Amino acid sequence: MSSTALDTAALKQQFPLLQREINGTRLVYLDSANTSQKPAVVIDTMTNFLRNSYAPINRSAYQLAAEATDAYEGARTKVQQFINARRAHEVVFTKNATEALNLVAHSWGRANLQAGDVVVLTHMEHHANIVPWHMLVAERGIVLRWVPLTADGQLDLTTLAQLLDGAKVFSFTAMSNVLGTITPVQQLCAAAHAAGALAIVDGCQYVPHNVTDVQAWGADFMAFSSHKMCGPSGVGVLYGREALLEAMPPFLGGGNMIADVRLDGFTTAELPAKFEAGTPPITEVVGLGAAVDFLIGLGMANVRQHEIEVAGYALRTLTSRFGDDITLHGPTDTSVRGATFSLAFRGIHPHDLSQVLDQTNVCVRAGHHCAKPLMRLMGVAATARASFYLYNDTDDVDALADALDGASAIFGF
Amino acid sequence: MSSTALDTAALKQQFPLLQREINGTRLVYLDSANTSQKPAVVIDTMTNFLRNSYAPINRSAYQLAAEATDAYEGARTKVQQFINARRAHEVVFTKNATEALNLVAHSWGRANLQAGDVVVLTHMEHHANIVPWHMLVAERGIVLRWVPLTADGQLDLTTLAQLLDGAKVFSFTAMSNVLGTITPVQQLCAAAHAAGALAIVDGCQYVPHNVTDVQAWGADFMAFSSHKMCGPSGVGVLYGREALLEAMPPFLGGGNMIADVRLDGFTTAELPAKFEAGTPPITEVVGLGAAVDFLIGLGMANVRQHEIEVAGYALRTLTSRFGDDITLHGPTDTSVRGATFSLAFRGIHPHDLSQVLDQTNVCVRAGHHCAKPLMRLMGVAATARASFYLYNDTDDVDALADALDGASAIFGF
Amino acid sequence: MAGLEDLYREIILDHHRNPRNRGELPPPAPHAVGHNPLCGDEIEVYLQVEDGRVTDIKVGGQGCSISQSSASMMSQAIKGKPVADVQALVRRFKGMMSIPDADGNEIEPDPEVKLGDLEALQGVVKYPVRIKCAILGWNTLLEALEQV
Amino acid sequence: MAGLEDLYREIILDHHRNPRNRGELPPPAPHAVGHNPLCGDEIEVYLQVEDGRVTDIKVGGQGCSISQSSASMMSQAIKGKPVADVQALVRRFKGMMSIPDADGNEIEPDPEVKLGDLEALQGVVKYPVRIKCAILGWNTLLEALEQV
Ligand SMILES: Cc1ncc(COP(=O)(O)O)c(C=O)c1O
Ligand SMILES: Cc1ncc(COP(=O)(O)O)c(C=O)c1O
Repeated sequence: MSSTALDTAALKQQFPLLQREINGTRLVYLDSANTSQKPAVVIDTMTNFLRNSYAPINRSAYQLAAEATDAYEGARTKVQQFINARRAHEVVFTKNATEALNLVAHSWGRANLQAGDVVVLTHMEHHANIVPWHMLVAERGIVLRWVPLTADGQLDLTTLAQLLDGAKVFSFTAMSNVLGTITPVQQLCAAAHAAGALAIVDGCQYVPHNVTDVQAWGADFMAFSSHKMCGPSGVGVLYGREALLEAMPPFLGGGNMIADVRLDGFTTAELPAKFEAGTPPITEVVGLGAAVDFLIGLGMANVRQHEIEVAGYALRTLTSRFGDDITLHGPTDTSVRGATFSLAFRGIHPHDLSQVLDQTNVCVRAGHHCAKPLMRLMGVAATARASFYLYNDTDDVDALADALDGASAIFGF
Repeated sequence: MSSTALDTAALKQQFPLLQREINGTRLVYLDSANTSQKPAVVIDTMTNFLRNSYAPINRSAYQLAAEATDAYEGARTKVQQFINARRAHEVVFTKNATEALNLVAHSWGRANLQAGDVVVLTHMEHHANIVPWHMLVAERGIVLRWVPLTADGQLDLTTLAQLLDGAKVFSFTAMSNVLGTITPVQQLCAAAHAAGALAIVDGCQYVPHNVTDVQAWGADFMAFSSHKMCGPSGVGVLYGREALLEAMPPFLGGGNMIADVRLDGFTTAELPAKFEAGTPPITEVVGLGAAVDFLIGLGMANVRQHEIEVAGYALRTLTSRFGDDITLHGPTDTSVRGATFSLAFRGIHPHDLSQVLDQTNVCVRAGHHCAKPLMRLMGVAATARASFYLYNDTDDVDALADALDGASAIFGF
Repeated sequence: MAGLEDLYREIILDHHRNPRNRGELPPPAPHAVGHNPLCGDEIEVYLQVEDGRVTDIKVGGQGCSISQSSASMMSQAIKGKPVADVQALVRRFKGMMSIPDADGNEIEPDPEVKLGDLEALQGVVKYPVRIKCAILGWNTLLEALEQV
Repeated sequence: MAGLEDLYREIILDHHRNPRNRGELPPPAPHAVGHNPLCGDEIEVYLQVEDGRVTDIKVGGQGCSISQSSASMMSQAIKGKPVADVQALVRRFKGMMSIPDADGNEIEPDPEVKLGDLEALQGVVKYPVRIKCAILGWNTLLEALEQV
């Protein structure tokens, strides 16, 4: 069933992979927090580009190359508008969000952080927003502090002011990929700035699902990945405030990021080229542009509204059907959560659960979801995670519930 | 006209973009040293993957994800065989060759190079094999030495032993992207090793055009890019000897590259995951696998033979038609050069030349080709560069020559 | 549910519910911990080796039905065996799991080495992601043996 | 060759072949160097400013016909002009080249400011890659003016 906000029946038709049947059963893809499927318009844009317009960008004067450059830079402008950045060159294309976060930790971090400097993270961060900082702990002796969680999986902000006191950086996720929790980004950015710290937002799980406005947030940096928002793999985005990007040393060295290279040194190019060394993911950036158009066409407010409805339906359905046999981690209030659910079910190990659900083509991920510190705090080694996106609907929730029933049968309940 | 080694007439049919006509004239694409066009089989593989098989790799237990993982890891094995690496996990997927070279300079370099340590480069390196080392000069105080060139654009090896004396690294290109020069890779690796230095090969311009055997070369590291070898943009390869990769610290931190993450630190995953942080270019790696199959189908020895013939025809044709009015940089002996030609023509600025050739859809690049130190040594700010690939033939050489005649008309000769 | 019987054979589920040789041995017993970073599974193996024979083994850790039952069945199969026979069994088991040897070659099944109940795990091969679960205990065992 | 007449107008080729105001001015003349990293073009601008008026200008450097002729025509156009008029001309020229102002808005053509011969460069707009060539001299001029 469709929600009031999106016509999912029609939407599903636009995703070729969701038409796939395995052993005669339709695919129920509930792993979009991991990576999303792609609408035909994105696939076709890439295919057409490869067939008719593929060419190098930036460096050649002929028309084909000029067209390709326009397509590439046009996608940058689309992304700029999508996240409401002030300038197009505040949008840097990376290979994924992980590279984007590493870029900040490496370039801004090594230029600005000394031994003893404090970086504040939260207990619900993805490894991509932990390990780059751990590397600076090892190399530079910076100090990490952690914002703890409340019992229902929200950030516990009661001690935030103390944690931020004297901190140089506050880097946090806008939405947890494990708990589904949406954090109060604008408030957190303000708190960071009040303490004189930089606000870095991991937008991986937020940008695909909600209206994003980096200026309203007041974010200094923000990272996200194309592949989670209906776009191709192989491209991520780093948003950075112009003044910060200007002042930072470059990250990767090579072609495109230089103004001049001599035998004895080099000077860097202007933004955004300065941070885009080498041949970029040309076709993939063009595909991301098509994904942004697709999402704008749906309206991100509608996407969010739809997911609120699906999340609410999932909470009600799974709780009423399985009661205490199911644990749904994270907040129960849909106004502070997305449609991503980590769950525990009747003591069945997540890996077994995922495998059994797969027999009815219900695809959920089992594992630590690249958030091992959070897993340890939750006291589990792994969870099964069902994550819903714009193409999922209440039928998919029902399919999940039915598949859970089937799992009980095998493991003998 | 086709060469004896490849049936280019049939080959051209397999590249959709080469069918494109602009203003009724066929496209003569002579910018493959920059980035190559893609055969239908690569485009179709990617499209089919996106429509039917796209899924996360490595982390999920369901069948769709297992299939995608097989496709991704299968491509790794193809690449391994293509370059004759000993083990599949010696093949690390990066975003491009530039990232691959930065990875080596950053991870191996920072772990092994101290102030005063010598890194030897050559005067014909691409910025991607210069700037990462310049960064280590600035940060670490390493010292660069440069192998000079002979008058005909080959490496001048007369002082190589002195240059390598006491060096820690010798990093050099297997083929110049400006001059077309092919370097004696095996001999250079042996010289590096004899001096106790590591041999790093920039294979960007070689791997797409020739039989590659990293074991026969004795290379310690080798970098190349998918997009120059009929594969998609957004993926590059770092080959590294197992023992070296094992001993190196990681580069980017995040998901997939860890064995464990705690609040107080992390441990790294096994090879190759250790160097593949975050979600990789999944579709692009699968596309690269298809490109490798395509090239193996043609036979790399045939590709090389074909390009020798085209290069020979180009040298003869351009010299006989334009005599002293044209300068073709680089060696004239086709046994030590590929089919990439930097040229100067009747004092017309390369940028103007490229623009005028484009009027007849002859696409050549004008610029410094990311090799500014070489340009300065050549005494030019820029050159026009025509680079031929497996789908180019002697007709394309003639089209270039005709277009050059047309350029003379405009600029008044 | 069609297809899964091959994976979740009754004997596997039994070992999963009632793991054998569960526990620890006090130091200085050879001891190793194995992780599967993909799913968070963890297995601990404690050994007692006397006169070239595994006289006792204890298994700890937590994980999915396949990793736990495989380790449990392994502990039963090797207890009391000479180390050489244990090595041969590991090799035989990895061969069944389609794991190549160190040189990347397929392992030929040695008819001398009997798998017994372990044959029940054969169905795992059809689920490549689970192979890592099935061999986790075995690799941990090898690590523990290296300390002997 | 069809299409290119718009770009390579005779007056442009003339300035390319015979660049005006070529040379240098001795220090402490305001002086700036501009690079186009894409094509390696380089332009140097030397100024002499007296009583708010550009009394002399010299242009050095090397590059393609568009960058060189644009700088040459620019030097003719501004020599002798008050600095305020020069600034207005730069703005007008950038507007013709479709370069937005600092806030990213389109520059409306000011009818008071006459382009004269510079109108010949209008054809460049159709070739976005060349716009950077055409404005290289003008950006370098702005940099030199900042030193006044
Ligand atoms: C010799 C050489 N090295 C390195 C590179 C960098 O490759 P990429 O831009 O794909 O990273 C190139 C191509 O641009 C090249 O020609
Ligand atoms: C919250 C969060 N941050 C960062 C990442 C890393 O993104 P990527 O793997 O695309 O680099 C992910 C997804 O894996 C995520 O969910």
